Amino acid sequence: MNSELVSALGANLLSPAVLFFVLGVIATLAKSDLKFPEPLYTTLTLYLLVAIGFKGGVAIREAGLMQVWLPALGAILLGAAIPLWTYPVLRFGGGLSAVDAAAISAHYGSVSAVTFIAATNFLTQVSQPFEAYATAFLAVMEAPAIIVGVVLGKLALPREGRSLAASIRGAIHEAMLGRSVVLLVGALFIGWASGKRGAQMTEGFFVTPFQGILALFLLEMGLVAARRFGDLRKVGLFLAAFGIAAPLVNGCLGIGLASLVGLGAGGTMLMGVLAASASYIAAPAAMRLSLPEANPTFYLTAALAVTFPFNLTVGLPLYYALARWAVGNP
Amino acid sequence: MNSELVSALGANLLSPAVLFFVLGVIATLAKSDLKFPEPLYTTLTLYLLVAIGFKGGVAIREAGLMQVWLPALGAILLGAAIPLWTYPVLRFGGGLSAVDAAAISAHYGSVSAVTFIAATNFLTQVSQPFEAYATAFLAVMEAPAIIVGVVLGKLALPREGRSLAASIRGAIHEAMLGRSVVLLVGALFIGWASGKRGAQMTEGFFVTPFQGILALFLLEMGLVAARRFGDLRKVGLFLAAFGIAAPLVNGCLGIGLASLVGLGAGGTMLMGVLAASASYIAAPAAMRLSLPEANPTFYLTAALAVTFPFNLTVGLPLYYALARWAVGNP
Amino acid sequence: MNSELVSALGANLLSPAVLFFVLGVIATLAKSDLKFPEPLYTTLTLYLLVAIGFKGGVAIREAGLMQVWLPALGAILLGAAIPLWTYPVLRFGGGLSAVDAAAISAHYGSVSAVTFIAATNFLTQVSQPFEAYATAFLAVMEAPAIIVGVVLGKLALPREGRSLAASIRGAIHEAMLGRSVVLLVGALFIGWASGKRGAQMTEGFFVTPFQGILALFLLEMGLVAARRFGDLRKVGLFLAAFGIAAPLVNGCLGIGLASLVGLGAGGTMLMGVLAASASYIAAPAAMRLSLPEANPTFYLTAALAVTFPFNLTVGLPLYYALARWAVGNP
Amino acid sequence: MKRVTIVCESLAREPVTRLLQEVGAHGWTLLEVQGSGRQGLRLAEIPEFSNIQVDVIIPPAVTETLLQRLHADFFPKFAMIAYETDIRVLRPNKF
Amino acid sequence: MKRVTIVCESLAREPVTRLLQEVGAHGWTLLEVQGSGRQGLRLAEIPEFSNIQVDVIIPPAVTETLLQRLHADFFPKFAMIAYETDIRVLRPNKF
Amino acid sequence: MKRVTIVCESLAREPVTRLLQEVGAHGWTLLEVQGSGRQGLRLAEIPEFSNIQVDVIIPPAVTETLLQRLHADFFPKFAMIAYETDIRVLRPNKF
Ligand SMILES: Nc1ncnc2c1ncn2[C@@H]1O[C@H](COP(=O)(O)O)[C@@H](O)[C@H]1O
Ligand SMILES: Nc1ncnc2c1ncn2[C@@H]1O[C@H](COP(=O)(O)O)[C@@H](O)[C@H]1O
Ligand SMILES: Nc1ncnc2c1ncn2[C@@H]1O[C@H](COP(=O)(O)O)[C@@H](O)[C@H]1O
Ligand code: NA
Ligand code: NA
Ligand code: NA
Repeated sequence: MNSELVSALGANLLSPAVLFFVLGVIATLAKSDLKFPEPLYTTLTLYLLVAIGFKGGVAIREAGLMQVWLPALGAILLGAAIPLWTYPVLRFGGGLSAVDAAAISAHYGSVSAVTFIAATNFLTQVSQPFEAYATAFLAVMEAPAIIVGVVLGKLALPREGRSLAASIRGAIHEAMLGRSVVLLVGALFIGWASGKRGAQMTEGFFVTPFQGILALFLLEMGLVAARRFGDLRKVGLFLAAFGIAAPLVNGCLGIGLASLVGLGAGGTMLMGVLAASASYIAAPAAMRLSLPEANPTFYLTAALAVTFPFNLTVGLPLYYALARWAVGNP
Repeated sequence: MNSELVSALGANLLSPAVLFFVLGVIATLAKSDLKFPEPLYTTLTLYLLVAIGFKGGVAIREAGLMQVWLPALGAILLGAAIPLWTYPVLRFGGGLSAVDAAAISAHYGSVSAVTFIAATNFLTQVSQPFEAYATAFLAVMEAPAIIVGVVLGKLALPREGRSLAASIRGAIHEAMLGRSVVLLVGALFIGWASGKRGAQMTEGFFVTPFQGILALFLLEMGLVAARRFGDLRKVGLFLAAFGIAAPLVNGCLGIGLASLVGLGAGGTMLMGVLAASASYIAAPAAMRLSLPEANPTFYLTAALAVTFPFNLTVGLPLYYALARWAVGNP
Repeated sequence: MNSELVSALGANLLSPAVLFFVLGVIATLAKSDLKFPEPLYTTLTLYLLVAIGFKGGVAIREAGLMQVWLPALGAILLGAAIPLWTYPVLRFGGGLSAVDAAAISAHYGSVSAVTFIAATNFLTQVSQPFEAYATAFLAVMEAPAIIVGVVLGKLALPREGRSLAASIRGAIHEAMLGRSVVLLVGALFIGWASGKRGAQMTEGFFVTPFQGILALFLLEMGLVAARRFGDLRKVGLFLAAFGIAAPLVNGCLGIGLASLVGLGAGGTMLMGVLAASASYIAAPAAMRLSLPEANPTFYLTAALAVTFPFNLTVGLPLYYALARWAVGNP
Repeated sequence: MKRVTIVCESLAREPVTRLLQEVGAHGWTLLEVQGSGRQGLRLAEIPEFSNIQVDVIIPPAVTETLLQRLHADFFPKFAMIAYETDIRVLRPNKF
Repeated sequence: MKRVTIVCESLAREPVTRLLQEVGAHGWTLLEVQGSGRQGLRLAEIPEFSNIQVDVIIPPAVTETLLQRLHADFFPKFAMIAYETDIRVLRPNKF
Repeated sequence: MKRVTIVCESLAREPVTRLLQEVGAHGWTLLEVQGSGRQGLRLAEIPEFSNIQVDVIIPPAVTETLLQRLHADFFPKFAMIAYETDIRVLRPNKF
């Protein structure tokens, strides 16, 4: 397994996607004025979410819902459960305030769509087939941890004006009707409804340029992540270490769960990646609105400046090696 | 014909393009914050107009101008004639003011490029060959009704400062040099001049991703159209009914004309779609500048919230069935 | 050679890329309101630079650095040398002030990436193979002339506050860490590091739509260039003539150099195009910051309203004919 | 010196900037904005139906002419508001 | 008449425009902006983490209510500044 | 409190924001704008040649320093205008 891990690591680090990410990091560190206009950022995320959702929907149609419901349920439960171990660790191990611990927990239980997409890219690259319907797990894992995190945070705060129930309703609304969930779930349905026919018609847009567009987007992610590196000093060593330890633990949990419910090596890795990834768009937005008392520097820096780069570069090949080992596919 | 209509209807409603439109409608109705940035809207329209214009120009080159001039002339006359029946109906049947009736008439005599593009997409999907040079009809049908509408409206208004001739010159300038006409006519010429060679060189951009990009754009159109649903109450039942009746009547006129000048089933349907469609960009812009006395809520709501969704979902398969029947191609 | 030149000229003028440029010019002259949103401009340049850089990097990897270093060194020296002849001509022949002469010289010694990309497009179109690693010459030719131009300009100005060395450091920073150099050099490295594998993965994005996207971008360049036509009166006949003579002379210098270092017909033409082209983004930005005393109307109008259109339409086929003649490939 | 701010539908762009030139302004600054008002919501999604804001710096004397022209010729036709602020400019002779 | 300008993180958009309606403003104008302040740099690259500026024209009486509500309910939660300028509007009865 | 507004070519962005920091401003708000002036039309099509507007809220004392520095170091080099408005801010101690 070791030499395989090394070669997968090399393949990943030399893939255009990861190299463009590194270019973005270097450009920011070298104080270049490179910057993506906001509409381009929005367009790229829109494209990636719709493309991955659509293809996932087509895959669900082919696999049948019977195949999907059990691992999807597992994914929901896993997402909701992750904050239950990260919260005490952050609160008592790291000495963070209750609200901050709750907010960070929400991020690590929720998921990063870009990390997931990069993982599917990685699997394509190493020619490993995977259950494309895993996009459904991505779609259902965004919300649960956010809701759990808000509950944990609100319980710790002195009860005022707005009731706990109202806060949770707010968080659910945010988590369910946010841009990313609407696009992903909507595209899943459309892929499911239009099936193979629809896939053929849109292949030239959703498939042909996909990998290149992902590479371009990761350039932007490199710029964005590196701008947060300066905050690493503010968040301290404990949180930086947490940003690497948490994905390792969660990745193992995800891989364990996936192999239990009988996914193949590809799907198992993807479940591991989902568990390991930390949200840096949906969760922060929900926290700003539902838990504004939490300090954004903590959760954004951990998720964006530590966990995301770690998963993208070292994490992906590692989870892949673990997934292959877990499903007994050496 | 009936069972065919049903199957065409089903194929249309389950196509990614229409499903993305529906997703946009649902997202707006569910109060999601999904919104396309303006530059993306502009880019998508630019792309669609240039791509369809270019391919149309290549097709004209192949068919020869001799094939094109007669139906194009028919299209111009039809566009100019439509306001002549819709104006009295709106004015006296619907009790609308003269300016409002004139403005609405301009919209229904003019055309919607997106509806046309969706129709070519529909024909591709049902594997029906069509005269690709029909894009020329799209190009020539935008202006005539706008000019007729402005004349009708100005005649009804008390003559002041600016003369009728000046207003009409203004409207002609608007209708001729607006963004959409420049792009469409320019791309038609370029397609014509660069021919098959040019088509091969740009195929990877103008053809490969076309259907997917159209689907993405229709998502945006769903968002935009649904935002107008709230105004339906303001415009009243008569105008809502007109928004469905007018395309049906105009569609039949277009189909009749096309079968007279000898187009095939595909081209006949496209002429029907052009007549049936109502402009919601070029005509409103021209009305705001040349007939500012007309109330935009009326014409925008009818064209965008009623006629466009109707044509896209139910209209296309219907005009197709009628066109096949009209050319005796059961 | 003559009849070949005519046919290459015809092929170029009827290519979609050049025709879209002409459409842009006409649209501006006809006072259409057609305008690209800024994020689209930025996205298109980003795409073109990354795509050409990436493909160039892959080509360097295949050719080996041994093939590339000598002509690249020649390119650097040529770029730095061009201002040495243009400066006295502008200063004493044209009677321009020392700062203006220095600034304009910087533009003509530096390069236009879009002209280079259009040249590769031209070569593809006439089925002429070329050394794709020539993108490396593009990357190294942007900075040298800018630095030489700033030095020339600063020497002519009364020494004040900021020292010459500081100005030059500023110009070097600008020239090295500007958006375009970062993207181009970064993508070159990525192409080189990820090699054939990487090229296959991103082909659907960096190759398939490339020519169409270039055509769309040239539409925008036509709009932008034509907006400067009005300034032609301000800059006078001498500078307008210089804007055509300079690329002809520099093109010959580039072609001569390239045939000396043993490039093929394609690479020789590209070196000619680089020498002939004048920068209109990187150099103006550097001049505004490092030589703000120079009048932007002069250098922008010459580079953008004269030299760029000339090279794009007439220059490309001409340099191609010359290059074929120079390498003895009639 | 005065700053006059005009917020209006983007279709009025041409006529408004022409008016500014006519009354003698030496420049203007233009922003694309979103807005809500009597004529409903304008989300700046479709360029033809979005809003612009034009800021123009002019001497007080010119302000009157400008506001009168806006009142007479523009307010009946376009969705528009306009207001004036007192400002102190650097290099007043420029305006 | 007064113009109140609010610069805040874009996530506050919904609550801020709702507040404006509650205090009785008849409209608002909204801009996407970049900014720097106590909460660091906001480059307007990711829409969720960028800044907006909302300008609202209201009678002086309403200003007080608005500023108080902002102070009580918004400043503790959002990255935000707010200020007021005296303006003279055309057609004051509109606001 | 004062609001100073600077409209200038976007290439001046770096030096202007550095200047604001130097004179002691605690923040700024930046907008991408189009403009017309002595140096011609700037349509905001190419980012390198477009305009920005920078608004900064500072105490009156700082205003003088800022305007002087702009006058001495910036106006000779960049296409630029600057003006000052009186404002009343919420939480003045922030600025
Ligand atoms: N009270 C207000 N405060 C700020 N901006 C306003 C106000 N009322 C209207 N506006 C702006 O002016 C535009 C046109 O206003 P209206 O004609 O009332 O729809 C709106 O879209 C807003 O951008
Ligand atoms: N002194 C200032 N002048 C102008 N704008 C400011 C100032 N301070 C803060 N801002 C704006 O208000 C936003 C929020 O401020 P803050 O909460 O201090 O980060 C910033 O992103 C800026 O856009
Ligand atoms: N009178 C004015 N009113 C408003 N903005 C102006 C005015 N004059 C100049 N500007 C702005 O300042 C920028 C630079 O001005 P200038 O240096 O005169 O070209 C212009 O592009 C406009 O955005
Ligand atoms: Na996770
Ligand atoms: Na019609
Ligand atoms: Na050159």
